[in-house]
Amino acid sequence: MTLYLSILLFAPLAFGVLGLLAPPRAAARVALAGTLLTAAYAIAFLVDFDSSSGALQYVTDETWIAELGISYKLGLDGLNLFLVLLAAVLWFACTLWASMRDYDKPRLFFFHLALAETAVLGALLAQDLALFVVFFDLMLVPFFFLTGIWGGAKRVQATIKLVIYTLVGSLLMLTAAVATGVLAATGPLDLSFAFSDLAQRPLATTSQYWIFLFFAAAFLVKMPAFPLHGWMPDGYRNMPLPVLALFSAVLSKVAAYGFLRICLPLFPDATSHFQTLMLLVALASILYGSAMAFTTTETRLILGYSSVAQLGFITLGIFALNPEGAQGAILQAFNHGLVVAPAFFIVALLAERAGGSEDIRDMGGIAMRAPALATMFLIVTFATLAMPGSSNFVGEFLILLGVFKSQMAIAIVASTGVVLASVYALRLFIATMHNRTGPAVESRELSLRDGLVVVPLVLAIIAIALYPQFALERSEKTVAGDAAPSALATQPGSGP
Amino acid sequence: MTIAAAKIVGPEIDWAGLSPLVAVFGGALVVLLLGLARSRALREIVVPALSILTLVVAAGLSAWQWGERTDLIAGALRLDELTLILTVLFCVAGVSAILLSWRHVAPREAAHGEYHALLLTSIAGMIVLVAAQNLVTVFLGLELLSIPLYVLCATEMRRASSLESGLKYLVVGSLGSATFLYGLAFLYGATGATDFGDIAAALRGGGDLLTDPLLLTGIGLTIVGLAFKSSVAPFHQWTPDVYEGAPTPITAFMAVATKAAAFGVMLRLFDVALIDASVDWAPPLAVLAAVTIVVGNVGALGQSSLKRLLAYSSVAQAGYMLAGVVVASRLGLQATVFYLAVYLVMNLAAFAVIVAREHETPYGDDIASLNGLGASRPLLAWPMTIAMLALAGFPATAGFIGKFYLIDATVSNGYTWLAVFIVVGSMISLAYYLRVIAAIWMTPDEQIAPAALTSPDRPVLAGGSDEATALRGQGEVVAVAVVFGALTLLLGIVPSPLFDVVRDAGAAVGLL
Amino acid sequence: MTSLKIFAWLTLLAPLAGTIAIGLLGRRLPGRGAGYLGTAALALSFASAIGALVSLQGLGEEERQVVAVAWDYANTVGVDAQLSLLVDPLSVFMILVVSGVSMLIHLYSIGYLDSDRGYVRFFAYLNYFVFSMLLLVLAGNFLVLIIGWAFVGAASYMLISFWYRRGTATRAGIKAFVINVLGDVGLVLGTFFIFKHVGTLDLLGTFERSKEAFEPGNADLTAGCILLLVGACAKSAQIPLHTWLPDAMEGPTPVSALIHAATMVTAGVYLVARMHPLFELAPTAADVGAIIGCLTLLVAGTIAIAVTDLKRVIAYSTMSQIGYMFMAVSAGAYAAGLFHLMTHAFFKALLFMAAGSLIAAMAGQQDLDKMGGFRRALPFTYGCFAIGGLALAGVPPFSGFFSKDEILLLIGDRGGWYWILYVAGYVGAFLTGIYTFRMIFRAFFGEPVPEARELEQGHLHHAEVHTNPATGEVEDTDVGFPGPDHHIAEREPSMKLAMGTLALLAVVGGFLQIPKVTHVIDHFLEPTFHDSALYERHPSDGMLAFGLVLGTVVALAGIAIAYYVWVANPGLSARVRSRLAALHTVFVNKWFFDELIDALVVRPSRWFGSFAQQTFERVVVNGVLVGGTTGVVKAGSSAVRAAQTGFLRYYAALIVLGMVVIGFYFLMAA
Amino acid sequence: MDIGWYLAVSALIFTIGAAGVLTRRSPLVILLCLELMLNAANLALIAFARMHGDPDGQIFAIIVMVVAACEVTIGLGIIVAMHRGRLPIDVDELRELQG
Repeated sequence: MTLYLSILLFAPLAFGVLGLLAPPRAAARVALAGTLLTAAYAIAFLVDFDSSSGALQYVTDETWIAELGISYKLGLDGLNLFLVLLAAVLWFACTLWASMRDYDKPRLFFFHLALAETAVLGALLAQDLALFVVFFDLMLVPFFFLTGIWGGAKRVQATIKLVIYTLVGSLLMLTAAVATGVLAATGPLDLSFAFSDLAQRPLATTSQYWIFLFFAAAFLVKMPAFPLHGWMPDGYRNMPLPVLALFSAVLSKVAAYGFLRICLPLFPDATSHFQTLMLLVALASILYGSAMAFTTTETRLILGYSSVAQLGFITLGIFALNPEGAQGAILQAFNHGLVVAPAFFIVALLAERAGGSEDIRDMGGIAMRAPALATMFLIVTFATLAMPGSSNFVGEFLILLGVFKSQMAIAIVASTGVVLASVYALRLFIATMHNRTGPAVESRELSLRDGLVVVPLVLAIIAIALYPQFALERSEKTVAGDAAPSALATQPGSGP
Repeated sequence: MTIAAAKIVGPEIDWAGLSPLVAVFGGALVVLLLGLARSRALREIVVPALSILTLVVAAGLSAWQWGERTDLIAGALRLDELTLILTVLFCVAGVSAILLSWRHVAPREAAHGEYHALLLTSIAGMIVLVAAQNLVTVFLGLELLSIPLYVLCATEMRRASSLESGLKYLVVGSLGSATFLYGLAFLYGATGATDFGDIAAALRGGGDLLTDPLLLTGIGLTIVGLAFKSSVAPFHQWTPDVYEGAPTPITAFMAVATKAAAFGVMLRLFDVALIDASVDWAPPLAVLAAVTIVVGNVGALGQSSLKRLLAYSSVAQAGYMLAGVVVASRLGLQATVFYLAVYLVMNLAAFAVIVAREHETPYGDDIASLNGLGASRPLLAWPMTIAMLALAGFPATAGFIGKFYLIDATVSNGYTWLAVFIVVGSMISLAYYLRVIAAIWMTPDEQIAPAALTSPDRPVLAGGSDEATALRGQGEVVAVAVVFGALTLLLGIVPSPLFDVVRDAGAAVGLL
Repeated sequence: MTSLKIFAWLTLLAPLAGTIAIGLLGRRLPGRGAGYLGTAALALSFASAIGALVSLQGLGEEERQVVAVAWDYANTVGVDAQLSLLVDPLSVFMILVVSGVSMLIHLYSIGYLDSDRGYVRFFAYLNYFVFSMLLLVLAGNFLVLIIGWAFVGAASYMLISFWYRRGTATRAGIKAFVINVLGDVGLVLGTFFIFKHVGTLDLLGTFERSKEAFEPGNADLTAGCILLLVGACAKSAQIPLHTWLPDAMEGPTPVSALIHAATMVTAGVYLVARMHPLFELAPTAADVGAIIGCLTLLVAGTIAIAVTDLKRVIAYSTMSQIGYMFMAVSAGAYAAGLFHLMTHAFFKALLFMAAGSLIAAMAGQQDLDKMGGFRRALPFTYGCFAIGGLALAGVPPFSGFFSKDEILLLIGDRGGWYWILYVAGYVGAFLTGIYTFRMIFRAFFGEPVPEARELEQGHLHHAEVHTNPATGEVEDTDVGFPGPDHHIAEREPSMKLAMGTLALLAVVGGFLQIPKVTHVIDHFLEPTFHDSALYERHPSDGMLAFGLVLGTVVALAGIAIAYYVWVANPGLSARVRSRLAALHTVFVNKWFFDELIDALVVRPSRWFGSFAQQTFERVVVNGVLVGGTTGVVKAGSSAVRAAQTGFLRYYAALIVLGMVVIGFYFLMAA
Repeated sequence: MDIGWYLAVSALIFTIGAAGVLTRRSPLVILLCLELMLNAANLALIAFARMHGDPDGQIFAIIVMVVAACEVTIGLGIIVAMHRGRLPIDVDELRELQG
């Protein structure tokens, strides 16, 4: 019974509200302070975290709505530790980025940004199904406004498309969640949505099936996964950059995390029943995303579709249904977030240098006058294509190993995704940094202001690449220990 | 046969129990008389103030009566938490309606006295309706509720559409009432009782009575009548027209109060009198609910008039709440009542904003009147936004909890498919609720030339005659918007108080 | 033991330190500072490699396999990936060759790239490459091996597209990188197959457990080994994954010398040798490797005769020589294969360096048809080229002679169908003789071309407009082409020194392993291959003698033919070409491998991409999934609103209708 | 006498009323038809009261009459207002509100 996580959860929102009251000029600074504090606090958790236990830590458990059996239960364990860290850190980075550019109605902007962070952290920390649903849907509200108000040219349609798409999933999830609680309850009085209780009350297999599918729909849309990515192109085109970086880096991971946290433990039968289906969806996402990524010429979409492919890998790992896959998925979720955010920043910088155009055909040859920027981008690129030596590779290695153990054929097909990744990633790098200088391009070196955001992230990439064990050993107990989701244990050929 | 027995015993009347009703009726009379006064101040300030006072008193008295569960007037009325909470809801709706019409043109045109007296009478009718546990009182309450509303719809006599809505409401409404009455007659015929308790008793016994065509036809016609009042598809069609035509404060009042009353009586009628016949009425009601959800949400798409949009949305919401009735369980009843309260809060916030904008812009209730609201009038923008998010069922708003509760009720009584319908409906509803929000925050406000405010070709729905445009600085309207907006948020985060109240109501009716 | 580990780490980390140092403060270094710094780092690396050699020899025979662990890299849920080095004779042999040759090539580059604007970047990359290569050969763990494997690929990419304003360079770069990633994937999947059974990623552990984990000819093991071969082929440019190597000649010449001749491309050979316990358990896979090697050496040889781009000729000869090594290690002639690896590193690096000097004299022109008569203009270069050529052709007593003949000898000794390989090997040797001296005769003999004349007057020819020899497009002069002026061995002491040293090694390198006389390599590598069944073999003296004679004859015959065709009577080649037009087309078009791969892989994936882009996304994702649903909803909406006519009586009618329907339902229920 | 006859008659009246509401365009006539429908219900009520032999039904009927009167009054009031407002006294002309 502690307050720590509540503080972590609501610190951003508190500062956001503070920012609303502050004078417009100060809003950015207030928000920045908030995110910085949160990030620092999250790192403190990382340090203090006890990696020898797979159980929940820093648990907060209060009754919220007794009548509906909804409890305010937060907890931290190997599954969400690094995603929380990722969210906190990237929110700081993006707020920093945003604070050095000017948006009109800054107070509102940073308020929504802060609200979004609280929502995301809530979804990651929630240990109660209903609470998770609440935060998962709440995430959408600030992003709706952030995109709709400060977005690009066709922002309104894009936003509405995005929200409807994702909320359709969320509402299905709402039904499924309620059904889970109600069907699991032995009577109207002992209704409970806490994961711990639900795990004790397995559902009938038949009801597991449709409930699982509802959840899957919600998560796959959010990721997005093929073929539910219809909102992605417009959404990515129109989001303001820091928002886009966050959406692609963090929100997609919340969806992947949902599978690990909810579907595997609560619906083990359905999970193993639909394993092949999910693996095939993931495979399709990988191949389709990669194919799109090396044909489109819009930088944002190249990264967008590459994320589709990457998320496909993460899903693949989750549904390998063995510890290797799960470990890989968790690590990869963290890596991808850490990599895609700076990628978006750099792409934005390139667009600034290419006369505002975000099309690779208008770019090129920037490396000459901007060697530092080029180096940063090269590292990010190699990490994106999961070159061995990057932590992304370790993630994909474990993922593929896990899938290889459970379904060899799929693993072999999926591995072509690695090759395709090298094609689109290098294509992006060469088209922007190398070749002849684009028509409207004037090469400038990475400015100190932008370096402040990009360089630390790149250093973080290098650090985790040198010592991925740091992440792996903290999630191992939760994934492989006795607290592991039952679906992981049930699989043949899992673990040593 | 003793002397004592021969002595006539008049029904002993529990005045304390009746006090809210009495208060409202009394208030109505006083207001009506005051309306005749010569001094303008007296008419335009004191009368509304007095009506508000009346309602506040009534609400206070109901709160005072909380926990009482007795029959009134020889069992004609039932005093319990269900009655009381709904009474409070009516009073709240009434107060806000009066506040919204404070500077509105409607009361001016149909003298303040009458306007407010009618409003109060209608509220009294609602109280009677939801308290009624006797077929006679049910019908009486229904008419007492409806007739004043017919008039109120038509109070903007200079505006054709107002009159039109009045007449339409009258005709279609009477048709509904007639049907309802006919149904009641059959119920009486089948069971030989008008008292809910006796009807229930009759049904509890007879197995073959449950398949008696007389009874079933009765139930069917009753359902039609109530469906009409609560604008359930396919009996909803008066709703958009009347809502759009009526003066906006009255629309707001109808939207929230009439619906609450209709569902109140439905709950009592179906969950008390006809509970044992639920096998008969539950399936068709479920179908109606599903149809209503779809029709309402689909109809609201692409509406440019906000009042019309909300009308359709209210149809959809009726469908959601009907699902709570269908399940015929205490959980369902509680969910319905809970949603009624939430629904009232959400809609009042929205309508307040519409009223305000009707005064401020030449667009009337057109969605364009909200353009750029976020920048120019945050105090109006936020409540509207919150209301829309709540109606769409976003979390951290009351709407989310309400839907959660309803789905909970439906699923736990084996109506999962109905829950899915609710969800699908909400998905469709996003399209139009988000449109409103987009207009508020994401559409720039193209500057209105001051000339436009008085231009002759101004839409006739622009909130009445020219003095309407003269009205500025409408503090009370903004206040209503802000209060209910905040309440929407508050109930979304700490709903427990409301839950407690609702639980008492459920316990009062006492099924399961 | 500890000293050995320290030396190993030092060898590995010196180049990395060099990279970082150059990368960070390279621009502040005066003049050629970056070059000297890089070379110094390599010298340190080489020195510590020798240190490692010494302290390794200090250990007893059986304990010459030392594992040095830095830290747990990814050690979780049964995957024991540590950052570990395996120091044994094989890896020490490799680091000696790699660091040694690299050092000389750095030295050469100091002069050669002097005037290039990318000078600093070049040395940063080059050091990084050496680090990667050393990591590859020192890896003690599959994961680390894969990392090194991919790092060299990345380094090679960066250096191939070093002049990144050249479209040809960037295209070649991405081609090389993608094919190498394909190899990485093969390596990873192969690892999976093996890991599945042995349950460890540690190399020594794998080898130990493989004995009981696999019965000979186990299907999974064979699959795994073949996948490892995929990786090896991609890296070593063996058929069918060789097409990147010729294009890789877009990189600066020292890069071609270092990466695409001496070191990286031999990684595949190293891999097979390293994995010999597995391959000996999966003979099928080993035979596949041998056949691939054999095919490659023939195909490459034939192409080398036809193409006219100087560097590409050398590149194809590299392919062909690696074919020999591949064949050797797959057939169990490990020591011979590695011996050839070493000698080849010497003379092929030398050839490239000489070629670089020659190309510099031609102002970037690489076409043999435009060269000629440089014998007097570039005497030193000519000398080096000749020595390299003789070694390559396998003329005694040059190094190539001994290594190549030992390979063929041992293969022949396997008997059975290996005789085919044996014969093919000598055919290849014959081709080698021809194409090698074709180069030499056409470049250095005959009528001096204008550039040569100019040089004889002591003036170095400069092109007035710099164009990309591949496409003829004008170079982007602010960056990204070999530099405004260029450097030849005759005028650059550093280049002279490097080339001289290598020439010496190319001459004497062979003496380490003279049949019946010296067996240095054999004995040195013995501990690594102690568990090999094929290592110790003693072919009959008769066969040995026959082989030596045959090798000499074949080589000289090749040279003679080359002389007859290109020096004795010029113009003959044209007639031969017209006579064998069909054959020539096949050779000069590289057996149409590029076209084949283009048709089988590139086109389909492009098509799929554009299909997804243009058609699928629009029709299905946005059309059916989005448009469909919204369409239905919209239709419903218009229907509902159409029903809302405003006719009062219409509403009444609907109400009555509904009433009737419901009443009817209830009557039915009754 | 069988209750059925009473019900038959009341049903007939109810139907006539409904038909009138549907067919006639003058609001006045429509109001009359609505009256018919209410009275049909009254007839049924009284018949049932007679059948069950308890007075509730009759009381009900009387109350209904009162209510009916109110309805008509209101209706007439609105029609007068429309007449004043120069609006057509024809329900088919009232189509400003639709869609």
